[in-house]
Amino acid sequence: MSTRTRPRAHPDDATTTYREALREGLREALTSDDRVFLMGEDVGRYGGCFGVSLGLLEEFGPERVRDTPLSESAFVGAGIGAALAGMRPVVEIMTVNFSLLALDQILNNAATLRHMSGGQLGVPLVIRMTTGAGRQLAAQHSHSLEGWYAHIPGLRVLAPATVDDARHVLAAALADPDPVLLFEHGSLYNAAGMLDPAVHDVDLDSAAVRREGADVTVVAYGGCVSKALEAAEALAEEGISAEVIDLRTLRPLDDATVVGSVRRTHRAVLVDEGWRSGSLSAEIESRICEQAFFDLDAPVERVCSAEVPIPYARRLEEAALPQPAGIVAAARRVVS
Amino acid sequence: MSTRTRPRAHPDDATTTYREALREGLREALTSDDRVFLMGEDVGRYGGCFGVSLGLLEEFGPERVRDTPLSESAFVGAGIGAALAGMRPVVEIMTVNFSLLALDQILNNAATLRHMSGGQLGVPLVIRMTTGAGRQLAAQHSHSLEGWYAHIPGLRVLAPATVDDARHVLAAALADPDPVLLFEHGSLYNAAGMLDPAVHDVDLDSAAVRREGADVTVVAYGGCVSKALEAAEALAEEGISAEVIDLRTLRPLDDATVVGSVRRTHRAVLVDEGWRSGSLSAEIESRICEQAFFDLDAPVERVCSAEVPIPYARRLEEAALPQPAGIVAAARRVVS
Amino acid sequence: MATAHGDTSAGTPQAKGPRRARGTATATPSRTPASAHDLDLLRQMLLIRRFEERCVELYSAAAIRGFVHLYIGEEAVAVGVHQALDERDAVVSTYREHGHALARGVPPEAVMAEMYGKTTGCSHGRGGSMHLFDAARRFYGGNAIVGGGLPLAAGLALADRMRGESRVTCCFFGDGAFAEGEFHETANLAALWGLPVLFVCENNLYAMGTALVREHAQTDLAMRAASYGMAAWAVDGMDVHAVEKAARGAVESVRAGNGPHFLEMRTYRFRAHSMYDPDRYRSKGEIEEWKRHDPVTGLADGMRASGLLDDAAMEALDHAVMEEIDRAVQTAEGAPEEAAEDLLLHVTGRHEEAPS
Amino acid sequence: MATAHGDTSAGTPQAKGPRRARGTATATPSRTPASAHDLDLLRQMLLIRRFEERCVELYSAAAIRGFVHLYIGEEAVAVGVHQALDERDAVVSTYREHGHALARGVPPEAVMAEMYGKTTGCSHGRGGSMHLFDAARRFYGGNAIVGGGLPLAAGLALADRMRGESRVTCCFFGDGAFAEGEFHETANLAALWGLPVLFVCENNLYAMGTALVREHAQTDLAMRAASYGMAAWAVDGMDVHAVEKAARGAVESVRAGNGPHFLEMRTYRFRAHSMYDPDRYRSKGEIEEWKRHDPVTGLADGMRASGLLDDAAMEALDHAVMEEIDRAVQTAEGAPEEAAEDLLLHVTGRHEEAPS
Ligand SMILES: Cc1ncc(C[n+]2csc(CCOP(=O)(O)OP(=O)(O)O)c2C)c(N)n1
Ligand SMILES: Cc1ncc(C[n+]2csc(CCOP(=O)(O)OP(=O)(O)O)c2C)c(N)n1
Ligand SMILES: [Mg+2]
Ligand SMILES: [Mg+2]
Repeated sequence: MSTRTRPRAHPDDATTTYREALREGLREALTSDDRVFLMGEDVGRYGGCFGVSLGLLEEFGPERVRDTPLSESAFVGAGIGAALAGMRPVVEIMTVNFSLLALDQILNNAATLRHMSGGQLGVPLVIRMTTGAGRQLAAQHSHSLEGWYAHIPGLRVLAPATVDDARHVLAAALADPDPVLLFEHGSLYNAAGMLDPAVHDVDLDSAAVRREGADVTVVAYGGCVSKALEAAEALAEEGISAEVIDLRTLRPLDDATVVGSVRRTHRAVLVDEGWRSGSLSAEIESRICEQAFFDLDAPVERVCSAEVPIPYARRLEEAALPQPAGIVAAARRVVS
Repeated sequence: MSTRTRPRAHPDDATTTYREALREGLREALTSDDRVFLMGEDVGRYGGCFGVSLGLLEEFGPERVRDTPLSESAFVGAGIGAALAGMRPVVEIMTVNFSLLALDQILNNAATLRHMSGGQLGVPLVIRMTTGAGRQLAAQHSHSLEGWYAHIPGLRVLAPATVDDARHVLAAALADPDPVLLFEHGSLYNAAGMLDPAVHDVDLDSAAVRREGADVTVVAYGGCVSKALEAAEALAEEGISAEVIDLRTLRPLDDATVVGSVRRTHRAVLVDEGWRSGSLSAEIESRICEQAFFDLDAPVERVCSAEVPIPYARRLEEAALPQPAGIVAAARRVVS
Repeated sequence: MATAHGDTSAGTPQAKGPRRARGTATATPSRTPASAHDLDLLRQMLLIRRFEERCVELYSAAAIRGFVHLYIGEEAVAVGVHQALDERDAVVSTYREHGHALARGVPPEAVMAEMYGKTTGCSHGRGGSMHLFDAARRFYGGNAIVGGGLPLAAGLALADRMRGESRVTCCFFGDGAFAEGEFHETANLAALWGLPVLFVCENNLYAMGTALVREHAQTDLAMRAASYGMAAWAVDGMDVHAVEKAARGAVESVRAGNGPHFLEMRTYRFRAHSMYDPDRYRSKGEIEEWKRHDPVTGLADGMRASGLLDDAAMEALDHAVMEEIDRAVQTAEGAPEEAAEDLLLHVTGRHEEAPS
Repeated sequence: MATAHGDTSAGTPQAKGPRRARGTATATPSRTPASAHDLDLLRQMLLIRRFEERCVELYSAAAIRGFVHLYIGEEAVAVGVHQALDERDAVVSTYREHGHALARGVPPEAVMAEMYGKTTGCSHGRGGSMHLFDAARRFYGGNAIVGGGLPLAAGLALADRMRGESRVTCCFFGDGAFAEGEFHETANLAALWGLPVLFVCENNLYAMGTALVREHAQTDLAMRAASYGMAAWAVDGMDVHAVEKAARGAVESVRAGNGPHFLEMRTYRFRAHSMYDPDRYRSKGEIEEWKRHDPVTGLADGMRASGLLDDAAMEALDHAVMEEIDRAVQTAEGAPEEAAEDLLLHVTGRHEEAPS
């Protein structure tokens, strides 16, 4: 937890963690636009349940860094109302698991008010939440429901997977006139990397090619990107060249990048921490099959979570989630 | 609304409506098992928001036909608790649109308690709800979220589309030791048909072939089955022989029937009232492409709802939803 | 009266004054309405009444569709409360909202055209009866999820508080909504943060077919709202003067920075829950009894008694109102429908096109 | 005390007796605990205390994982309440549940093995610290969604009411959970239907890092619960005798058919919210002040004063408890892990296999 006691990235420190990058993004937003405020359970005095907003209460005060009562529906809805009124709220729902309690507000108000009002209203709201499994938090605290949110017209859904994306995604999200959901995978907070000084913004419209390759396209997002890269490394040793695509934006999907890659590699492996049936990977597979049908040399493979509430025991949890070995095996199958 | 004032199917009446068939199923369950009770908003004195339970309060009394306060989370959760204790509750959520308020209970308790407890507990609960659009009820009252529920391990998800299925599905659902969700499409309540006296139960494990055909497999469920049949009729006149499959069970999916059909027809059109991106149809398409990759002669086509909150105006609503003409056009494309 | 109101078997209405329940608000100023003011109140209530009656006809003729919830019997609430609000304030409503919209000043043409699904509708035909919006008038709709508008109201008020605006956000909702968790979360949040929200609970004794006593263990809603530490009264919602007086007092106090206030408007709907409802769960006698407290005739009778109104004036008023509604229907019928090609407009604001 | 408890800046605990808030329950019988009973109470509280202390060590050693929430400081609540419950009753708990499970009689071996993720765990290693279950003891878990257990409790109680069983369902939850809509919906449902639920609100003044005063506009939780029309008291949750007495009275009344009862247990957690929490949001002084009211030492001191306990007896007790925990750790360490091939067990009951 050493990162939690370090409220900001030291300028003389070469690397930044994902957590610090998010915090810098928040600090920048709070500094540069006085319509921006942060609200959620324990974002203030506690510093955010995963320490992302540590120090911001002290810096910006309790009006702009607001601890809310346990009441997901009310404070998410209040964020929607404040956005309607012209503010730029950033609402933190501690984790995606609790977002279900606010899902009616997100679907039926945030995503819908613009259309229902015939274009009169807009909801420029950013909702951040932690997602994913892998830390032995068991069934109720390990959901990966990005795919559900990516189903909703009117929303933009983002899943930053790198320190650079974490650093700059918030500014891009706040520039959107519509509700934007940011999914931060819980396994990434301590991930460290060098911030690229040349990067000043995130292209919300494009997936990112994280590694180029010729034999198979591996598509992942969020917490699975590093697993895909690890698998690509292992595949390289076997002489299989994998292209790794980080979707980055889950709605709208950048299928052009995905399909373009598959047209070259003729093979695809999709990695998704959601339960396999009805996961986002099914949509990606469908788009590939619809748009690159005659370019595919093998059925697409999906590496998803097993269809089971995520168990606590480490060995069972590991077996339930996508792992690099499973990605490698799937890639071998499609190229064989 | 004439059907609403007729509390039971007359024996001398040749046809039964979907609504009456559901009611008969409820009556049978309440009569034959005293652990069964019905609970939900306005199921009693009002007779159910769409008249399904009309007369049951008078017949079975307020202990077994329970009007609940407006509190979806509490009464669905109470159904879970009562099921844990050995009762067989049938909980009605008026419509899928309000089920979001109970989604945490459904996902994190109903679907999960068996696994989390290591198999000690079970939740034999049936949840009924109306789904779908087509009656100009606008964005907040027109959702078709079956695909979301079909994503959840631990649940069984059923979508009766015929009078026979409506009549017998409840007994099958109540025999399941796990939570079962029944989706009743709002456009079906007044649909009338002859009850087949030879049918005494519903096979929960199998999709039903509603029309046989050789050239293309059309897959639908719930309110879209009749649209698919209508399209098949039109296609037949053009000399295209469409096989129409009614999925009936959305989780677990009977992909064997679907894939088996596609292996014969080599072509598939999937009809789904959900918004296209991330709809259940994407999962079906993925399974077809994974399991019948080398049998497919054309990319699968999906006929789904447009990615827009369903608008009120009739013409816009019609344009937003799958229609027979769109199914016909898609079938023509895949066979061409 | 709390009991009489709560107990539907003995659902006999009685006149009652505003009752202060554990509240802390300052006293509400008592105003003697001028005759012009009364005439205006009457005109507004009559407009709503006649508008809703026309909806019944139009629905039966299938000219308007979807779920339509009428406000007949509750007109005093919308009209009375709106006397206390001004342009800068915001209103959040429910699916039973025609009355709120009209009282807010949304033109009858725009409301009617909306139900016709026309481009000239106040939501461009995309919302229908349950989703009326008028951004310019700060009328934030129209919510068909019971309780769903409450958190929005808190958020609108939060924005005002953070910017130091002395505006009020008024949120209408029903006795049924009071049972949803969302009400309780919002009441706590608003009270905790001292947000300028006026909660107007339209207690019409029923949530669809479920009577208040079968919805709530404790039916004194104002008392329960007061348990959140906010000022709360019950008001005779059939008496537009009582409503106006209570609303003025509450709005003044909210605007003065005293945090949220809660008004329980004791009222009754004369018609079924929606056009779809066969209304079997309550007795004709109960409805007739409440009709004796009709807010429109009640005000008219009072004005007649004080010589402020006679038959001719009443007829003229009714005539004017009917003409206004006729015009609304005519323009709605003549207005264009949105083209199906424009289906995907207004999904997102960034590109005004559909997501890929 | 309500204020002192609510105001964390002046978070000084004081002894206080049970307070009847707008309740209607019959008087609770006052019992003079026998020395054997006190010794048993002490043993149970000590078992929880030592168990939790061991968890700290094991978590630091990474032997147990996930989110772990300790009950240290709150032992009197679980132990006192359980005195009033018997086998037929049901218990619904939270993620801060080790104490509830142990007080319910779930063997320490089974709880410890669960946290080790072993097959001998009370949830076969699938639940972990936050999801302890014991169907035979009617211990219904273990819920990591704040407020998520409340509706289950209402349902368990509903089943009992419908079958005419005179059983009680006891539901533990926190002051934070009281802010969630789910609590309010459940309280209303239970009161409306007169369900045999004992609501035990563990008001430890914090919801994670959020102090009660920043969570609730009105911090007198018992008073607010009473607004639902159910009997409600506040109880000194640091005094196991006071807890037992209040719980006995409430359970007796629930069992007698008087509907749900609500007990606000005023308590305090001595440790951080979870093992992950750096505990920066409250002062050391406040914690130290509350530790002077440690329920374990409080009872022990009282027993010493009345000559019911001496150093030797205390040492023997502690020794026995520590041995029990040592055994639990040893058996947990030695127990087998579930095979990865069995991953898909217990997803459905129909086939005991994964859905296709
Ligand atoms: C969350 C939710 N549950 C159920 C419904 C269906 N429904 C629509 S109106 C209504 C009754 C609401 O009663 P109340 O709040 O008293 O308002 P009223 O209709 O009496 O004005 C119900 C149950 C809904 N729209 N939303
Ligand atoms: C619905 C939901 N929101 C947020 C959380 C994260 N969380 C876990 S415990 C907790 C605090 C709960 O406080 P309280 O109810 O007082 O119980 P305590 O931990 O003090 O025993 C929070 C916010 C959660 N688990 N569930
Ligand atoms: Mg009502
Ligand atoms: Mg607490």
